[in-house]
Amino acid sequence: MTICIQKDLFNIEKIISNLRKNKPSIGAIVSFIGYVRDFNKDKNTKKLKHMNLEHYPGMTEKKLIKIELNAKSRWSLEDVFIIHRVGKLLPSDPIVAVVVASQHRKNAFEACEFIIDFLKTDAPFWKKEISDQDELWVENRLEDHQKIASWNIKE
Amino acid sequence: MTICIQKDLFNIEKIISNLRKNKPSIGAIVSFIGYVRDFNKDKNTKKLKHMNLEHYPGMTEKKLIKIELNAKSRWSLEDVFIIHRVGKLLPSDPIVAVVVASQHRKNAFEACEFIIDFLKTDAPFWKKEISDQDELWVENRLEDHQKIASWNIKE
Amino acid sequence: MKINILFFAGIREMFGIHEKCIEIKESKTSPEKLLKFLSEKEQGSWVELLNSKDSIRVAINQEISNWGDSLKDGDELAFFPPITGG
Amino acid sequence: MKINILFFAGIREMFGIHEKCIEIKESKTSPEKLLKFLSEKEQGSWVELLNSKDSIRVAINQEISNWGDSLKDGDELAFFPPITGG
Repeated sequence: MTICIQKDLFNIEKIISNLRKNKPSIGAIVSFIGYVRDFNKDKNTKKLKHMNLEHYPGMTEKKLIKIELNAKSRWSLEDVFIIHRVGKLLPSDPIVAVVVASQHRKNAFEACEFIIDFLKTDAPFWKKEISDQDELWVENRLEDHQKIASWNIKE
Repeated sequence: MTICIQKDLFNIEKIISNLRKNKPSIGAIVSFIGYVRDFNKDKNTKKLKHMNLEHYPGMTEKKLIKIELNAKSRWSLEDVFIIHRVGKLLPSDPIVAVVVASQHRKNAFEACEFIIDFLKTDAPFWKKEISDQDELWVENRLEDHQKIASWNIKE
Repeated sequence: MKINILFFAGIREMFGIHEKCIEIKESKTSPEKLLKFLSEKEQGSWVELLNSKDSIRVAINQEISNWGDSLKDGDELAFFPPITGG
Repeated sequence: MKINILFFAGIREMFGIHEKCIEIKESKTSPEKLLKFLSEKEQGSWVELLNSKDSIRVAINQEISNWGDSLKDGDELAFFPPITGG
Protein backbone atom coordinates (compact mmCIF):
# COMPACT_ATOMS: atom_id res chain seq x y z
CA MET A 1 0.00 0.00 0.00
CA THR A 2 1.72 3.14 -1.22
CA ILE A 3 0.63 6.76 -1.51
CA CYS A 4 2.62 9.37 -3.43
CA ILE A 5 1.88 13.07 -3.70
CA GLN A 6 4.45 14.52 -6.05
CA LYS A 7 5.18 17.17 -8.66
CA ASP A 8 6.99 14.81 -11.00
CA LEU A 9 5.61 12.77 -13.84
CA PHE A 10 5.09 9.07 -13.16
CA ASN A 11 5.63 5.97 -15.29
CA ILE A 12 2.83 3.42 -14.98
CA GLU A 13 4.98 0.52 -16.19
CA LYS A 14 7.46 1.18 -13.36
CA ILE A 15 4.71 1.57 -10.76
CA ILE A 16 3.22 -1.77 -11.80
CA SER A 17 6.53 -3.59 -11.88
CA ASN A 18 7.39 -2.34 -8.37
CA LEU A 19 3.97 -3.36 -7.12
CA ARG A 20 4.39 -6.88 -8.52
CA LYS A 21 7.79 -7.60 -7.02
CA ASN A 22 7.69 -10.86 -5.06
CA LYS A 23 3.92 -11.17 -5.42
CA PRO A 24 3.30 -14.21 -7.64
CA SER A 25 -0.32 -14.42 -6.46
CA ILE A 26 -1.28 -11.30 -8.44
CA GLY A 27 -3.44 -12.38 -11.36
CA ALA A 28 -4.99 -9.05 -12.31
CA ILE A 29 -4.03 -5.39 -12.23
CA VAL A 30 -6.50 -2.64 -13.00
CA SER A 31 -5.15 0.89 -13.36
CA PHE A 32 -6.91 4.18 -13.76
CA ILE A 33 -5.06 7.24 -15.03
CA GLY A 34 -6.68 10.67 -15.15
CA TYR A 35 -5.37 13.40 -17.48
CA VAL A 36 -5.63 17.16 -17.83
CA ARG A 37 -8.14 17.60 -20.65
CA ASP A 38 -8.39 20.48 -23.06
CA PHE A 39 -11.60 22.42 -22.71
CA ASN A 40 -14.45 21.00 -24.71
CA LYS A 41 -14.20 22.90 -27.98
CA ASP A 42 -17.96 22.95 -28.52
CA LYS A 43 -18.69 24.84 -25.33
CA ASN A 44 -15.61 26.99 -24.97
CA THR A 45 -13.81 29.60 -26.93
CA LYS A 46 -11.04 29.78 -24.37
CA LYS A 47 -7.92 27.66 -24.37
CA LEU A 48 -6.40 25.98 -21.32
CA LYS A 49 -2.82 27.09 -20.71
CA HIS A 50 -2.15 25.10 -17.59
CA MET A 51 -3.61 23.86 -14.35
CA ASN A 52 -2.45 24.42 -10.77
CA LEU A 53 -3.05 21.61 -8.34
CA GLU A 54 -3.06 22.42 -4.65
CA HIS A 55 -3.53 20.02 -1.74
CA TYR A 56 -3.70 19.90 2.05
CA PRO A 57 -0.52 18.08 3.06
CA GLY A 58 -1.10 15.63 5.87
CA MET A 59 -4.88 15.49 5.52
CA THR A 60 -4.54 14.25 1.94
CA GLU A 61 -2.40 11.26 2.92
CA LYS A 62 -4.70 10.45 5.85
CA LYS A 63 -7.77 10.52 3.63
CA LEU A 64 -6.15 8.38 0.92
CA ILE A 65 -5.08 5.77 3.48
CA LYS A 66 -8.62 5.69 4.79
CA ILE A 67 -10.03 5.18 1.29
CA GLU A 68 -7.53 2.37 0.64
CA LEU A 69 -8.42 0.65 3.92
CA ASN A 70 -12.12 0.93 3.08
CA ALA A 71 -11.46 -0.69 -0.30
CA LYS A 72 -9.44 -3.47 1.33
CA SER A 73 -12.26 -4.16 3.76
CA ARG A 74 -14.73 -4.55 0.88
CA TRP A 75 -12.64 -6.56 -1.59
CA SER A 76 -9.86 -9.12 -1.41
CA LEU A 77 -6.88 -7.20 -2.79
CA GLU A 78 -3.17 -7.92 -3.12
CA ASP A 79 -1.99 -4.32 -3.18
CA VAL A 80 -2.99 -0.72 -3.93
CA PHE A 81 -0.94 2.19 -5.23
CA ILE A 82 -2.21 5.78 -5.43
CA ILE A 83 -0.24 8.61 -6.97
CA HIS A 84 -1.47 12.19 -7.36
CA ARG A 85 0.46 15.06 -8.84
CA VAL A 86 0.42 18.63 -7.51
CA GLY A 87 1.73 21.93 -8.81
CA LYS A 88 1.66 23.12 -12.40
CA LEU A 89 0.27 20.66 -14.96
CA LEU A 90 -0.04 21.14 -18.71
CA PRO A 91 -2.87 20.00 -21.01
CA SER A 92 -2.79 16.21 -21.46
CA ASP A 93 -0.43 15.70 -18.48
CA PRO A 94 -1.37 12.76 -16.26
CA ILE A 95 -2.75 13.95 -12.90
CA VAL A 96 -3.57 10.82 -10.96
CA ALA A 97 -3.13 7.05 -11.08
CA VAL A 98 -4.83 4.36 -9.03
CA VAL A 99 -3.39 0.87 -9.45
CA VAL A 100 -5.10 -2.11 -7.83
CA ALA A 101 -3.75 -5.67 -7.81
CA SER A 102 -5.80 -8.73 -6.93
CA GLN A 103 -5.99 -12.44 -7.59
CA HIS A 104 -9.15 -12.13 -9.70
CA ARG A 105 -10.10 -9.27 -11.96
CA LYS A 106 -13.57 -8.39 -10.65
CA ASN A 107 -12.19 -7.26 -7.29
CA ALA A 108 -9.53 -5.10 -8.95
CA PHE A 109 -12.05 -3.41 -11.27
CA GLU A 110 -14.50 -2.59 -8.51
CA ALA A 111 -11.90 -1.47 -5.98
CA CYS A 112 -10.08 0.74 -8.50
CA GLU A 113 -13.29 2.56 -9.44
CA PHE A 114 -14.27 2.84 -5.76
CA ILE A 115 -10.91 4.42 -4.85
CA ILE A 116 -10.91 7.01 -7.63
CA ASP A 117 -14.57 7.85 -6.91
CA PHE A 118 -13.82 8.55 -3.24
CA LEU A 119 -10.55 10.31 -4.02
CA LYS A 120 -12.57 12.78 -6.13
CA THR A 121 -14.90 13.70 -3.27
CA ASP A 122 -12.86 13.10 -0.09
CA ALA A 123 -9.17 13.83 -0.74
CA PRO A 124 -8.37 17.53 -0.30
CA PHE A 125 -7.07 18.55 -3.73
CA TRP A 126 -8.10 21.66 -5.63
CA LYS A 127 -7.65 22.46 -9.30
CA LYS A 128 -7.27 25.90 -10.81
CA GLU A 129 -7.57 26.31 -14.57
CA ILE A 130 -5.46 29.04 -16.13
CA SER A 131 -6.74 29.81 -19.62
CA ASP A 132 -5.81 32.45 -22.16
CA GLN A 133 -8.75 34.48 -20.79
CA ASP A 134 -9.04 33.87 -17.06
CA GLU A 135 -8.03 31.92 -13.97
CA LEU A 136 -10.76 29.88 -12.33
CA TRP A 137 -10.95 27.36 -9.50
CA VAL A 138 -12.73 24.29 -10.82
CA GLU A 139 -16.12 23.63 -9.27
CA ASN A 140 -17.02 20.23 -7.94
CA ARG A 141 -19.19 17.98 -10.07
CA LEU A 142 -22.59 16.78 -8.97
CA GLU A 143 -22.00 13.47 -10.77
CA ASP A 144 -19.02 12.73 -8.54
CA HIS A 145 -21.20 12.98 -5.47
CA GLN A 146 -23.92 10.90 -7.07
CA LYS A 147 -21.37 8.12 -7.75
CA ILE A 148 -20.40 8.12 -4.08
CA ALA A 149 -24.03 7.81 -3.07
CA SER A 150 -24.35 4.71 -5.25
CA TRP A 151 -21.37 3.03 -3.51
CA ASN A 152 -22.95 3.66 -0.14
CA ILE A 153 -26.17 2.00 -1.27
CA LYS A 154 -24.23 -1.08 -2.43
CA GLU A 155 -22.68 -1.42 1.02
CA MET B 1 -8.45 0.68 -32.30
CA THR B 2 -5.53 -1.74 -32.27
CA ILE B 3 -5.27 -5.49 -31.76
CA CYS B 4 -1.96 -7.26 -31.22
CA ILE B 5 -1.38 -10.99 -30.90
CA GLN B 6 2.29 -11.47 -30.16
CA LYS B 7 4.89 -13.60 -28.42
CA ASP B 8 6.83 -10.65 -27.04
CA LEU B 9 6.44 -8.89 -23.74
CA PHE B 10 4.63 -5.54 -23.81
CA ASN B 11 5.19 -2.26 -21.98
CA ILE B 12 1.98 -0.67 -20.73
CA GLU B 13 3.50 2.81 -20.48
CA LYS B 14 4.42 2.68 -24.18
CA ILE B 15 1.02 1.33 -25.19
CA ILE B 16 -0.69 4.16 -23.33
CA SER B 17 1.58 6.87 -24.70
CA ASN B 18 0.99 5.65 -28.27
CA LEU B 19 -2.74 5.55 -27.67
CA ARG B 20 -2.75 9.13 -26.38
CA LYS B 21 -0.82 10.69 -29.25
CA ASN B 22 -2.81 13.60 -30.69
CA LYS B 23 -5.85 12.85 -28.56
CA PRO B 24 -6.18 15.75 -26.10
CA SER B 25 -9.81 14.83 -25.40
CA ILE B 26 -8.77 11.72 -23.45
CA GLY B 27 -9.51 12.36 -19.77
CA ALA B 28 -9.38 8.79 -18.47
CA ILE B 29 -7.57 5.58 -19.26
CA VAL B 30 -8.46 2.29 -17.61
CA SER B 31 -6.15 -0.66 -18.19
CA PHE B 32 -6.50 -4.28 -17.27
CA ILE B 33 -3.46 -6.58 -17.25
CA GLY B 34 -3.76 -10.32 -16.62
CA TYR B 35 -0.78 -12.36 -15.41
CA VAL B 36 0.23 -16.01 -15.25
CA ARG B 37 -0.37 -16.95 -11.63
CA ASP B 38 1.39 -19.60 -9.62
CA PHE B 39 -0.92 -22.40 -8.57
CA ASN B 40 -2.75 -21.70 -5.36
CA LYS B 41 -0.48 -23.23 -2.75
CA ASP B 42 -3.34 -24.31 -0.49
CA LYS B 43 -4.91 -26.55 -3.08
CA ASN B 44 -1.90 -27.74 -5.01
CA THR B 45 1.29 -29.60 -4.32
CA LYS B 46 2.47 -29.15 -7.89
CA LYS B 47 4.45 -26.24 -9.20
CA LEU B 48 3.80 -24.41 -12.48
CA LYS B 49 6.82 -24.52 -14.78
CA HIS B 50 5.32 -22.63 -17.68
CA MET B 51 2.22 -22.11 -19.77
CA ASN B 52 1.65 -22.56 -23.50
CA LEU B 53 -0.81 -20.23 -25.13
CA GLU B 54 -2.34 -21.28 -28.44
CA HIS B 55 -4.79 -19.34 -30.58
CA TYR B 56 -6.76 -19.57 -33.82
CA PRO B 57 -5.12 -16.98 -36.10
CA GLY B 58 -7.65 -15.03 -38.10
CA MET B 59 -10.66 -15.95 -35.99
CA THR B 60 -9.04 -14.40 -32.89
CA GLU B 61 -8.59 -11.00 -34.56
CA LYS B 62 -12.13 -11.11 -35.97
CA LYS B 63 -13.61 -11.89 -32.56
CA LEU B 64 -11.60 -9.18 -30.81
CA ILE B 65 -12.67 -6.57 -33.36
CA LYS B 66 -16.27 -7.62 -32.83
CA ILE B 67 -15.93 -7.28 -29.04
CA GLU B 68 -14.35 -3.81 -29.46
CA LEU B 69 -17.14 -2.69 -31.79
CA ASN B 70 -19.73 -3.94 -29.32
CA ALA B 71 -18.05 -1.96 -26.55
CA LYS B 72 -17.95 1.15 -28.74
CA SER B 73 -21.65 0.84 -29.46
CA ARG B 74 -22.45 0.70 -25.73
CA TRP B 75 -20.12 3.42 -24.41
CA SER B 76 -18.63 6.65 -25.69
CA LEU B 77 -14.94 5.77 -26.06
CA GLU B 78 -11.91 7.55 -27.47
CA ASP B 79 -9.85 4.45 -28.25
CA VAL B 80 -9.29 0.79 -27.38
CA PHE B 81 -6.13 -1.31 -27.44
CA ILE B 82 -6.06 -5.08 -26.90
CA ILE B 83 -2.88 -7.11 -26.69
CA HIS B 84 -2.68 -10.85 -26.05
CA ARG B 85 0.46 -12.93 -25.88
CA VAL B 86 0.82 -16.44 -27.29
CA GLY B 87 3.49 -19.14 -27.00
CA LYS B 88 5.47 -20.01 -23.91
CA LEU B 89 4.83 -17.88 -20.83
CA LEU B 90 6.47 -18.15 -17.42
CA PRO B 91 4.86 -17.69 -14.00
CA SER B 92 4.06 -14.00 -13.35
CA ASP B 93 4.46 -13.08 -17.04
CA PRO B 94 1.78 -10.70 -18.33
CA ILE B 95 -0.64 -12.48 -20.71
CA VAL B 96 -3.12 -9.87 -21.79
CA ALA B 97 -3.78 -6.14 -21.61
CA VAL B 98 -6.95 -4.21 -22.40
CA VAL B 99 -6.55 -0.43 -22.47
CA VAL B 100 -9.60 1.81 -22.85
CA ALA B 101 -9.50 5.59 -23.25
CA SER B 102 -12.52 7.85 -22.81
CA GLN B 103 -13.42 11.38 -21.86
CA HIS B 104 -14.96 10.33 -18.55
CA ARG B 105 -13.86 7.50 -16.32
CA LYS B 106 -17.12 5.57 -15.89
CA ASN B 107 -17.24 4.63 -19.58
CA ALA B 108 -13.62 3.46 -19.54
CA PHE B 109 -14.12 1.30 -16.44
CA GLU B 110 -17.23 -0.39 -17.77
CA ALA B 111 -15.95 -0.92 -21.30
CA CYS B 112 -12.60 -2.31 -20.11
CA GLU B 113 -14.31 -4.89 -17.90
CA PHE B 114 -16.78 -5.73 -20.69
CA ILE B 115 -13.96 -6.33 -23.18
CA ILE B 116 -11.89 -8.60 -20.94
CA ASP B 117 -15.03 -10.51 -19.91
CA PHE B 118 -15.96 -11.24 -23.54
CA LEU B 119 -12.35 -11.91 -24.53
CA LYS B 120 -12.32 -14.69 -21.92
CA THR B 121 -15.34 -16.46 -23.37
CA ASP B 122 -15.33 -15.54 -27.08
CA ALA B 123 -11.75 -15.12 -28.32
CA PRO B 124 -10.21 -18.47 -29.36
CA PHE B 125 -7.20 -18.81 -27.06
CA TRP B 126 -6.28 -21.94 -25.13
CA LYS B 127 -3.93 -22.30 -22.18
CA LYS B 128 -1.92 -25.36 -21.28
CA GLU B 129 -0.26 -25.55 -17.88
CA ILE B 130 3.02 -27.44 -17.71
CA SER B 131 3.83 -28.28 -14.09
CA ASP B 132 6.55 -30.36 -12.49
CA GLN B 133 4.05 -33.23 -12.44
CA ASP B 134 1.86 -33.02 -15.54
CA GLU B 135 0.68 -31.09 -18.60
CA LEU B 136 -2.97 -30.07 -18.60
CA TRP B 137 -5.17 -27.92 -20.80
CA VAL B 138 -6.91 -25.39 -18.59
CA GLU B 139 -10.68 -25.86 -18.28
CA ASN B 140 -13.02 -22.97 -18.75
CA ARG B 141 -14.49 -21.30 -15.70
CA LEU B 142 -18.19 -21.22 -14.97
CA GLU B 143 -17.80 -17.75 -13.41
CA ASP B 144 -16.58 -16.34 -16.72
CA HIS B 145 -19.79 -17.43 -18.41
CA GLN B 146 -21.88 -16.11 -15.56
CA LYS B 147 -20.24 -12.67 -15.96
CA ILE B 148 -21.16 -12.66 -19.65
CA ALA B 149 -24.75 -13.48 -18.80
CA SER B 150 -24.88 -10.45 -16.50
CA TRP B 151 -23.70 -8.12 -19.31
CA ASN B 152 -26.45 -9.43 -21.57
CA ILE B 153 -29.07 -8.69 -18.93
CA LYS B 154 -27.80 -5.10 -18.61
CA GLU B 155 -28.26 -4.61 -22.34
CA MET C 1 -16.41 -30.81 -52.11
CA LYS C 2 -13.25 -29.86 -50.22
CA ILE C 3 -13.24 -28.94 -46.57
CA ASN C 4 -10.19 -27.69 -44.71
CA ILE C 5 -10.31 -28.93 -41.13
CA LEU C 6 -8.37 -27.26 -38.30
CA PHE C 7 -7.70 -28.69 -34.85
CA PHE C 8 -6.72 -26.69 -31.77
CA ALA C 9 -5.40 -27.33 -28.26
CA GLY C 10 -6.18 -30.83 -26.90
CA ILE C 11 -7.86 -31.85 -30.14
CA ARG C 12 -4.79 -30.86 -32.14
CA GLU C 13 -2.70 -33.03 -29.83
CA MET C 14 -5.15 -35.92 -30.16
CA PHE C 15 -4.84 -35.87 -33.96
CA GLY C 16 -1.14 -35.04 -33.90
CA ILE C 17 -1.73 -32.52 -36.70
CA HIS C 18 -2.99 -28.97 -36.91
CA GLU C 19 -4.75 -29.11 -40.26
CA LYS C 20 -6.27 -31.69 -42.59
CA CYS C 21 -7.80 -31.13 -46.00
CA ILE C 22 -10.50 -33.65 -46.88
CA GLU C 23 -12.49 -34.25 -50.04
CA ILE C 24 -15.93 -35.88 -50.02
CA LYS C 25 -18.44 -36.71 -52.71
CA GLU C 26 -21.50 -35.23 -50.99
CA SER C 27 -22.49 -31.73 -52.01
CA LYS C 28 -24.36 -31.13 -48.74
CA THR C 29 -23.08 -31.88 -45.28
CA SER C 30 -22.76 -30.48 -41.75
CA PRO C 31 -20.05 -30.70 -39.07
CA GLU C 32 -22.08 -33.44 -37.37
CA LYS C 33 -22.60 -35.52 -40.52
CA LEU C 34 -19.00 -35.08 -41.56
CA LEU C 35 -17.70 -36.14 -38.13
CA LYS C 36 -19.89 -39.28 -38.18
CA PHE C 37 -18.79 -40.09 -41.72
CA LEU C 38 -15.09 -39.69 -40.88
CA SER C 39 -15.32 -41.68 -37.65
CA GLU C 40 -16.84 -44.59 -39.60
CA LYS C 41 -14.45 -44.31 -42.52
CA GLU C 42 -11.15 -43.36 -40.91
CA GLN C 43 -11.73 -44.45 -37.28
CA GLY C 44 -8.90 -43.47 -34.87
CA SER C 45 -9.09 -39.98 -33.37
CA TRP C 46 -12.33 -39.24 -35.25
CA VAL C 47 -14.15 -41.75 -33.04
CA GLU C 48 -12.68 -40.11 -29.96
CA LEU C 49 -13.75 -36.68 -31.25
CA LEU C 50 -17.28 -37.92 -31.90
CA ASN C 51 -17.49 -39.32 -28.36
CA SER C 52 -16.49 -36.00 -26.82
CA LYS C 53 -18.78 -34.03 -29.15
CA ASP C 54 -20.76 -32.44 -26.30
CA SER C 55 -17.71 -30.76 -24.85
CA ILE C 56 -16.19 -29.39 -28.06
CA ARG C 57 -16.95 -26.36 -30.20
CA VAL C 58 -17.12 -26.00 -33.99
CA ALA C 59 -16.46 -22.95 -36.10
CA ILE C 60 -17.21 -22.61 -39.81
CA ASN C 61 -15.15 -19.96 -41.58
CA GLN C 62 -14.00 -18.60 -38.23
CA GLU C 63 -17.51 -18.16 -36.82
CA ILE C 64 -18.82 -20.28 -33.93
CA SER C 65 -21.40 -22.61 -35.50
CA ASN C 66 -23.85 -25.33 -34.66
CA TRP C 67 -23.31 -29.00 -35.39
CA GLY C 68 -26.19 -28.99 -37.85
CA ASP C 69 -25.09 -25.94 -39.89
CA SER C 70 -24.41 -26.65 -43.54
CA LEU C 71 -20.92 -26.82 -45.01
CA LYS C 72 -20.10 -25.83 -48.56
CA ASP C 73 -17.15 -26.42 -50.82
CA GLY C 74 -14.00 -24.62 -49.69
CA ASP C 75 -15.19 -24.01 -46.13
CA GLU C 76 -12.79 -23.87 -43.20
CA LEU C 77 -14.06 -26.06 -40.35
CA ALA C 78 -12.43 -25.91 -36.91
CA PHE C 79 -12.79 -28.18 -33.89
CA PHE C 80 -11.64 -26.91 -30.51
CA PRO C 81 -12.28 -27.18 -26.76
CA PRO C 82 -13.91 -24.37 -24.74
CA ILE C 83 -11.94 -21.12 -24.79
CA THR C 84 -9.56 -20.34 -21.91
CA GLY C 85 -7.67 -17.19 -22.87
CA GLY C 86 -7.14 -13.93 -21.03
CA MET D 1 -6.37 29.16 23.51
CA LYS D 2 -4.34 29.00 20.33
CA ILE D 3 -5.79 27.87 17.02
CA ASN D 4 -3.76 27.42 13.86
CA ILE D 5 -5.92 28.33 10.87
CA LEU D 6 -5.14 27.09 7.34
CA PHE D 7 -6.62 28.40 4.10
CA PHE D 8 -6.71 26.57 0.78
CA ALA D 9 -7.45 27.28 -2.89
CA GLY D 10 -9.75 30.31 -3.45
CA ILE D 11 -9.92 31.02 0.28
CA ARG D 12 -6.12 31.10 0.52
CA GLU D 13 -6.11 33.62 -2.35
CA MET D 14 -8.84 35.68 -0.67
CA PHE D 15 -6.76 35.99 2.52
CA GLY D 16 -3.47 36.25 0.65
CA ILE D 17 -1.92 33.90 3.19
CA HIS D 18 -1.83 30.18 3.71
CA GLU D 19 -1.75 30.03 7.48
CA LYS D 20 -2.65 32.23 10.45
CA CYS D 21 -2.15 31.50 14.11
CA ILE D 22 -4.69 33.19 16.36
CA GLU D 23 -5.05 33.40 20.11
CA ILE D 24 -8.38 33.97 21.86
CA LYS D 25 -9.45 34.25 25.49
CA GLU D 26 -12.39 31.81 25.33
CA SER D 27 -11.72 28.25 26.41
CA LYS D 28 -14.67 26.88 24.39
CA THR D 29 -15.45 27.73 20.78
CA SER D 30 -16.44 26.22 17.42
CA PRO D 31 -15.51 27.03 13.81
CA GLU D 32 -18.80 28.93 13.49
CA LYS D 33 -18.36 30.98 16.67
CA LEU D 34 -14.72 31.69 15.82
CA LEU D 35 -15.58 32.82 12.29
CA LYS D 36 -18.29 35.18 13.60
CA PHE D 37 -15.94 36.53 16.24
CA LEU D 38 -13.13 37.17 13.73
CA SER D 39 -15.45 38.78 11.17
CA GLU D 40 -16.61 41.24 13.80
CA LYS D 41 -13.17 41.87 15.22
CA GLU D 42 -10.92 41.81 12.19
CA GLN D 43 -13.42 42.42 9.36
CA GLY D 44 -11.92 42.12 5.83
CA SER D 45 -11.78 38.66 4.35
CA TRP D 46 -13.36 37.16 7.46
CA VAL D 47 -16.65 38.85 6.56
CA GLU D 48 -16.39 37.47 3.04
CA LEU D 49 -15.70 34.00 4.41
CA LEU D 50 -18.69 34.19 6.75
CA ASN D 51 -20.92 35.22 3.84
CA SER D 52 -19.87 32.21 1.77
CA LYS D 53 -20.11 29.85 4.75
CA ASP D 54 -22.64 27.55 3.05
CA SER D 55 -20.29 26.72 0.22
CA ILE D 56 -17.11 26.12 2.20
CA ARG D 57 -15.85 23.14 4.22
CA VAL D 58 -14.11 23.05 7.59
CA ALA D 59 -11.68 20.48 8.90
CA ILE D 60 -10.45 20.20 12.47
CA ASN D 61 -7.12 18.41 12.87
CA GLN D 62 -7.38 17.20 9.28
CA GLU D 63 -10.82 15.65 9.67
CA ILE D 64 -13.89 17.08 7.91
CA SER D 65 -15.97 18.67 10.68
CA ASN D 66 -19.19 20.48 11.32
CA TRP D 67 -19.48 24.20 11.99
CA GLY D 68 -20.71 23.50 15.51
CA ASP D 69 -17.95 21.08 16.54
CA SER D 70 -15.84 22.21 19.46
CA LEU D 71 -12.30 23.50 19.13
CA LYS D 72 -9.67 23.06 21.77
CA ASP D 73 -6.28 24.63 22.44
CA GLY D 74 -3.70 23.73 19.80
CA ASP D 75 -6.20 22.57 17.17
CA GLU D 76 -5.54 22.93 13.46
CA LEU D 77 -8.56 24.44 11.73
CA ALA D 78 -8.80 24.52 7.94
CA PHE D 79 -11.19 26.37 5.62
CA PHE D 80 -11.47 25.23 2.01
CA PRO D 81 -13.84 25.04 -0.97
CA PRO D 82 -15.34 21.74 -2.17
CA ILE D 83 -12.73 19.23 -3.30
CA THR D 84 -11.89 18.94 -7.01
CA GLY D 85 -8.96 16.54 -7.29
CA GLY D 86 -8.45 13.47 -9.40
